[in-house]
Amino acid sequence: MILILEAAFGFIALVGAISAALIRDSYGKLISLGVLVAGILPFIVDRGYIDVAITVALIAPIATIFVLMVARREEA
Amino acid sequence: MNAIFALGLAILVIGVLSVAFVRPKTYVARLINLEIPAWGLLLIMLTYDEALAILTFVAVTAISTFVIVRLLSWRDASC
Amino acid sequence: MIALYVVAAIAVFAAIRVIVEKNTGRKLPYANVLGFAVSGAVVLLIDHPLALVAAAAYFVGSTLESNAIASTYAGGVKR
Amino acid sequence: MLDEILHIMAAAIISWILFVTVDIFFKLPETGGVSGASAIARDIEAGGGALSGGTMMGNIVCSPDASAGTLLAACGVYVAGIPGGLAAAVMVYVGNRICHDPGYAGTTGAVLATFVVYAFTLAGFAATDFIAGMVIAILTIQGLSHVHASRLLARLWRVRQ
Repeated sequence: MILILEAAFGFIALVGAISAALIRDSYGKLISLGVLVAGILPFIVDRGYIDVAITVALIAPIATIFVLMVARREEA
Repeated sequence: MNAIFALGLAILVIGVLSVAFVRPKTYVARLINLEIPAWGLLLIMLTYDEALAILTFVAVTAISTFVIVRLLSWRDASC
Repeated sequence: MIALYVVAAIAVFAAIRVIVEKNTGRKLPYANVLGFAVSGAVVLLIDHPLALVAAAAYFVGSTLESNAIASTYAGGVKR
Repeated sequence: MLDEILHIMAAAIISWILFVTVDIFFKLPETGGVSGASAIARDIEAGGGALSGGTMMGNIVCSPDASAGTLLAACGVYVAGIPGGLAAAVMVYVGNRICHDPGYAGTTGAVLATFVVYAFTLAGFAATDFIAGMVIAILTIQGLSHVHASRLLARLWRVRQ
């Protein structure tokens, strides 16, 4: 990949990781986790593993929904 | 050093530190922070060209999240 | 080639706006812009028929995630 | 270089008109399809926007609409011509069904956008211009300013009524 694009998507992934670590609200944490996945998906595609990219794109929301099952109970 | 490898190491270190020193000391925050080093480790595994290993790792991460969620729901409202 | 730079710049802008915004309900449209930009970048990076499937899978997945977060957030507020 | 930038701007305007027309034609600003869409609309209204425009933005967030159909149809035409665009329409329909939505707006938008993008491909545009243009168009709706965007959408919705 071109260096500028690598820097851009790496910046997105790093920002997602840091904010997911620092934000205290649990919905904000989950949205930041989505930003982290959005940052690392272009790297997977650029290596040529499109099947891995499809699997990651389908499994990441399922893990989020599993976590939401606990977050809903905590909110109530 | 490869850029993907360096990025994966950085995310792994951030995730491990955030799990160790979790800010609101609840189980949910710790569980969400536990997802961060998993993605960092996936990025490191991407450097070594093993597609099947990455697929297995992603699936096992999701299943272990589900297992931990069930485990948390057994303890009642204490979390 | 310039289309890829435009899409990457919009992705960076949307990521910064997601992090800076405080309210959960107003965070989700920015996350939607990020999903559009990344699924466009996936297709622009690799010109292969499976890349279309990957972009559609990522887009539907991110939409489903936003949908689940928004409906849980609505239920939590109403209660 | 400059030519390509002008093409991207023109594609952004064309796809903006296309997906806003289809979305307003299918009455998206009327009700929130799922409960999350109304929550987003309430938050946007609390931030100073208009309610019906906020409902349409919430519907775009919560299920793949004509905007997603336009983007994926442009991707499909770039990858595989007209069959790619129709395959993208099928995928948008499946995504709509996953998200508990009827799926008329997304499928119609995808099929319409396939032919529009293909026609402009014959006229000298590249399909990549439409991908970047659609991302710019969704940025102007959802990304720049929620207050002004929702007021603009509410004014368009009042015109349709």
